[in-house]
Amino acid sequence: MSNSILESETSVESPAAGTVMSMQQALNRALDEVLAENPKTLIFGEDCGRLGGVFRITDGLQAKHGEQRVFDTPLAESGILGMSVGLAMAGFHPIPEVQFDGFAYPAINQIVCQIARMNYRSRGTLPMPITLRVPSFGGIRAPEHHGESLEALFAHVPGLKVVSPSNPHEAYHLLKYAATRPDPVIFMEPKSRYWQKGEVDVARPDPAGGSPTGAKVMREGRHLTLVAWGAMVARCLQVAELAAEDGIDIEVLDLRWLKPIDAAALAASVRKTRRAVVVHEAPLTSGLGAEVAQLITQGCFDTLRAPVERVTGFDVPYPSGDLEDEYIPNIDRILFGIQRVLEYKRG
Amino acid sequence: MSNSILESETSVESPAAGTVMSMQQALNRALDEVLAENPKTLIFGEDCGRLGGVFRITDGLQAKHGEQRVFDTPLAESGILGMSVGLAMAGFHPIPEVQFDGFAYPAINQIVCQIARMNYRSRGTLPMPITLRVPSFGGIRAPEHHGESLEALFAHVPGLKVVSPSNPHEAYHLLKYAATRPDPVIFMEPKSRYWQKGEVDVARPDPAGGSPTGAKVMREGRHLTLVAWGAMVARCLQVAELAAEDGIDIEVLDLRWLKPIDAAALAASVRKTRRAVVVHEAPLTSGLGAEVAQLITQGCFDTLRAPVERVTGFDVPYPSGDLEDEYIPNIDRILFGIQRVLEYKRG
Amino acid sequence: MDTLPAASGGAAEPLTPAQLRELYSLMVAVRHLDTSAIAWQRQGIIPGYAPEIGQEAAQVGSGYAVDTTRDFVFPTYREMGVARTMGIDMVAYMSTHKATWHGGLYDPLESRLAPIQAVVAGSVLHAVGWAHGQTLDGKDGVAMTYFGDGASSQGDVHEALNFAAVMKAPVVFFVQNNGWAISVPTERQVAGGSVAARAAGYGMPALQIDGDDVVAVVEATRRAFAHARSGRGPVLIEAMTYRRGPHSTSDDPGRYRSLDEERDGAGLDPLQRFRQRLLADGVADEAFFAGALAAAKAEEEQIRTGIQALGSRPGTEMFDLVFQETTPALQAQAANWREESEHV
Amino acid sequence: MDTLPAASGGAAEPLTPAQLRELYSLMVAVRHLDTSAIAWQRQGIIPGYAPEIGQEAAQVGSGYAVDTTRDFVFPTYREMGVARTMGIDMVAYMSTHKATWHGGLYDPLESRLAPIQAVVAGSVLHAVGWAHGQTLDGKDGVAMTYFGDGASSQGDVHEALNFAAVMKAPVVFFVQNNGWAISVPTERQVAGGSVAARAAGYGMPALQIDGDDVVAVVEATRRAFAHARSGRGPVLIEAMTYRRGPHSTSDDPGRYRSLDEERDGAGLDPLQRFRQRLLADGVADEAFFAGALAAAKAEEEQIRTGIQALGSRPGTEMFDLVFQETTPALQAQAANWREESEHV
Ligand SMILES: Cc1ncc(C[n+]2csc(CCOP(=O)(O)OP(=O)(O)O)c2C)c(N)n1
Ligand SMILES: Cc1ncc(C[n+]2csc(CCOP(=O)(O)OP(=O)(O)O)c2C)c(N)n1
Ligand SMILES: [Mg+2]
Ligand SMILES: [Mg+2]
Repeated sequence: MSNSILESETSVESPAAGTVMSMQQALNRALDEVLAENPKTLIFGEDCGRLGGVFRITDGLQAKHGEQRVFDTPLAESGILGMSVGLAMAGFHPIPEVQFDGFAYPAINQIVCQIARMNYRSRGTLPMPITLRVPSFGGIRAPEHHGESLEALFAHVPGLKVVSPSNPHEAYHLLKYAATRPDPVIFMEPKSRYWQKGEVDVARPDPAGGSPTGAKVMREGRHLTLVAWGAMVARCLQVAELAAEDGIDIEVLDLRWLKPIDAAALAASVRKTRRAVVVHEAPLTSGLGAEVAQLITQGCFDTLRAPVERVTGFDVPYPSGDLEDEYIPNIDRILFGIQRVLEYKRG
Repeated sequence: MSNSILESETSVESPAAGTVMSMQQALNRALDEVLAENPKTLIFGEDCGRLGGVFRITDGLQAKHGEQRVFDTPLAESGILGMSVGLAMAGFHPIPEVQFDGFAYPAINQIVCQIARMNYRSRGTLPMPITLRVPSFGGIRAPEHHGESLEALFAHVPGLKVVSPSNPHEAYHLLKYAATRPDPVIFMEPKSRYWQKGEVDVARPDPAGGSPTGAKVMREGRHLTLVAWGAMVARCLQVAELAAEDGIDIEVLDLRWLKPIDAAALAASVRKTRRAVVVHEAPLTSGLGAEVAQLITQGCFDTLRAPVERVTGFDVPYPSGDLEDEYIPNIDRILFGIQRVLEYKRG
Repeated sequence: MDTLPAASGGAAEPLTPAQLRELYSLMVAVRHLDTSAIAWQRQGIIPGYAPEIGQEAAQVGSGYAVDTTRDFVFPTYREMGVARTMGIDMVAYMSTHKATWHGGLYDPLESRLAPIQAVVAGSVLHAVGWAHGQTLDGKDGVAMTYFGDGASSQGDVHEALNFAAVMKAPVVFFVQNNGWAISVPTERQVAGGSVAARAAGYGMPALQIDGDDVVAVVEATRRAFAHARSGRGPVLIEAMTYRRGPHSTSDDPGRYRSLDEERDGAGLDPLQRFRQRLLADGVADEAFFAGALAAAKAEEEQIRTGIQALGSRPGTEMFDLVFQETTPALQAQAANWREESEHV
Repeated sequence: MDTLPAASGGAAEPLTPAQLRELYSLMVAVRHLDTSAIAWQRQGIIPGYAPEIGQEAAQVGSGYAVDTTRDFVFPTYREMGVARTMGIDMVAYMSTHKATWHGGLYDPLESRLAPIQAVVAGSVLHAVGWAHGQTLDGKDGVAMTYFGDGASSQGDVHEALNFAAVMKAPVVFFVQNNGWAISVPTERQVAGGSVAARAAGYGMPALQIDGDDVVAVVEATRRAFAHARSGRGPVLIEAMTYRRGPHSTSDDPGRYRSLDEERDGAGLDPLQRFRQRLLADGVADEAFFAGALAAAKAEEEQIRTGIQALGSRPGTEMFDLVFQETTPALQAQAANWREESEHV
């Protein structure tokens, strides 16, 4: 977790298009810029300040922006989120962090009953511009409760928006976008991708001119659409490469926004490919894959050649490191899912 | 909320088959019997004791079974559920209550991270036979947070089972079944149905010999399957009667168990009717309707004549009384959903 | 109990006779509106209500100390008396009990009263956040948050007390210990017997006061505000009072407390007490009391008329008020709803 | 601070020389295993570890007071020393750090140690429930729950203290105040400066003790157990100690505390202190110390061998251990998993 490269790159000036950096660096840079651009933004949570966060996402920000803008709180997630509500009422834009996905649960009451509803309850007079950063999903052999996928829960809550970036470029732009919105956004960071590097074009969110709120085609294909988000996008791209060797041409759609879901993009892709598999780490039952599958089925009932497949985590508590490769959808399981769809024959 | 009838009926002796009672009475009777049959069962929560609960579900039970078996706790839901974990570890079968659906949120951390996982974490040595009663769903013109539908959240949590009764007979038998299980069960009581009366055959859970864990056909039909649970089952039965006047023969399936879902029953019904609409009060996005629809689509892809429709609450916070009839699926909206399915033409 | 340093400067001016009379008028207005609202519920004008009968001194007295040009108040579902004292539009306030809109129809930003809060202890942390915002902005507003003896059991209260004390946030935690949380008496709720006693564990000053003595409440609250405003951190006030009525219009207190217990627990009616005192001190006379009551009645009539005239909010608000920036999915749902409900 | 009534009968017997030597042996075994586990992580034997170096007196001393025939202990993720003292199979215990199984492979029911708990403050309420079960069953077991200065900020701790005190549940709340919660020092975590000071607000006796003096820890814990066991309700102990190492093997304390601060904060090493005392009192000699260390080394080697030999758990356990009564959906998923992973 050396941050030497990072430290030389947290300045606000634009580098050349296509700077290579890790997602950790991209997020850190986005936060740095957001703090510089909007004096009402605040970053706080457990160990966000002096330590720079256990994942170093807020590294150097307290030193640069001061202890009032970037600070550590006592160890209490409900406190952190409840305090965010009051700060938002006072005109601030809080960017709190919960240290790990599994520790969002103690704050669910404040998130669901307060953050998500205050704008509604107050008839629009008390907006909640809160960007909650949640290091999310599994894959790092961590202790219990450090590998959870809460997107289905968050997506079901009226009043929340939910987004997850899949690479450094997306991380930079989506965080900058989320942190300038007047509504609460849950920002789910795929922690297993923090140290993966990629090109970030800070000047152009989407060279293709796409909307910041939609899904994004990461690879075009004709035979089947793989829908994923977070860390599963990279895995699906790998799968697509493998499948291509067998002549199977797969489209990979990065859903990005998990609420609201870009139903039009799902329909557009599957109307073309006529087949879809949705992949996520969360348990199967009542996971977001069900919503995605149903949206596809509604939008493309006539063109679909097979029921949408879901390749997901199992309906079991997230297991310990030794078993996590068995739990998280791996390349083989995704390939099996693709095969089931491709071989489906109307009975 | 007079309880004079109830008080004469809480004895443990069996009445004649088909006694008419309200769901409140049926639940009270089930709890009374469970307390009598298993000395390790305990009932506790806010106002469960002397008051008998704000809905009187535990009425008279403290007086009859004593202050050790039925007791009031301080006002803290996380405390109530966290204490349940310890009691279960000590060999008890806690039957805690949270006073209203919306007040389960403060306890979500204990429910998700502890109750649902302790059996797993302890490798089966510390089972969690906890039956959590949650007065659920809307329809009673109550204050904010008193009309929530949390089934999608609970159903997504590995380690929990979830059930909801639709009438007094189901309430009696499902609660007795749930409260004798060695695993945690979330028991979602449709509070708008508490005072509706119906026949309860205490001797025979299912005269047709069905499984206590499956879904249940409440009305047979040939043209379309309506899938519902809780208070929506009665509404769907009404809708079926109305549709019958127009010659539309609707099957109504009471899902009952929201986790695990009886996928076989869904498939069996829709293979016959070839069309389905799922109805729930919870918001649409990432609601349990998506899972139900996807299970149906997976199970009946070839026979389905139209995509499964969902008629649900909207993606908005549960509104105040004046607007709740606009929010909860009403007869008209369900009929519109049915119409869309029946009129669906492959493009 | 009084662990608040005496030197809190500026808060010590005694109440003038005019102010005392104003307090009485407020208490009568609140009492009358409160008892009327119970009647409204019986008459079907509103579906439910949570009366604060017996807590008028605690509510009017504390609300009276608020400076609505700079402070901010976080109520529960039972702070009608605070709202009235702060000058909130009472039709807009009572609309929550008409089931018109959960948070009430008043503007929280303008009125400095947060939306009505139905989650027990739900807004205690909000006060801490708002107050910390004052520190960050270099302003001198104080947040006052109300909660009950029952609410004191919630984890959020602990987190709020600790956060506020760690950050020295200008918060006044105003606890109305009214003896009951629905059917559970304080002695089976609050271990140790006093919420005020908890403050010391956070290094926070606290006052336990006679919450039925409106003058004592005003004075204590002013002292607490002065302390918090001067940057010396949060203060907790526990006002000992009694919930003389049912928990709400659907509650039946006869199931858990006898009339004898009620009489003993309640003690003297705070309104009667204050009236005796004003009479004894020659601050007010019968004519004044009669006038105050008449004004309260006229006010209630006006509010009732307003409430009865209040139509339902248009269903589109369900969709339009979810976000500042709506979403295509939500707009589609709204369009669908409009179509299907207009058809009907 | 000591607000525990002195008359707690039976707990006052002084430790015998043999017991003192046993305590030392335990502390050495724990210290050696702890420092070894950090090395194991560096060597790739285990993926991570949370050392308790510096907290040996607090952990061994408190664990020593447990009667495993009737009491029950609720650890966090950092109670290796307690586990060792209670006689837990240390391969089964350390397996959690090998990422074999989250809760560890030991049997909590038999060993009287609840599964390892990774949620901060997650099990504090469990102790209250278990203890209340003792009351209901008419038994005399006591629950001891461990938590840290950081954990004390969680709402659940407040709810647990209040529930326990209201119900007079036989619980010992054992706080290891080790000065840090990852990078946050106690003074910015615990308003008022002491967790023990919170107890008074619940009418609960508390002891703030030198957590680096193993004898003081044993004695205080025994007194607390005797009090709780006799039906007089819960007790809170705050053992003042210091986290001498990193928070975990992935932490870098240099980012938030200097070596000077570390040295000052940590004070004397509890193990060295105890050694001096035993020497001074003539209870043990160098030969004994050498023997204890040799035993610790042998023990560590055995545990390391055990850990290295530990294979992964079969994947079917993922499915089989979710419920006591499995479900068709879960069985189907297991079958599917088996098929797809065997194919590979
Ligand atoms: C988190 C939560 N749990 C339960 C309830 C249900 N409830 C509403 S008021 C109340 C009692 C509150 O007692 P107290 O805090 O003393 O306030 P009081 O009603 O006496 O003013 C309860 C249990 C709730 N609104 N919120
Ligand atoms: C609810 C929750 N929030 C956050 C974390 C992440 N976390 C693990 S340990 C820790 C610090 C705990 O400090 P303390 O309670 O003092 O115990 P110590 O580590 O010092 O033993 C944090 C923040 C967690 N495990 N659980
Ligand atoms: Mg009260
Ligand atoms: Mg600590």
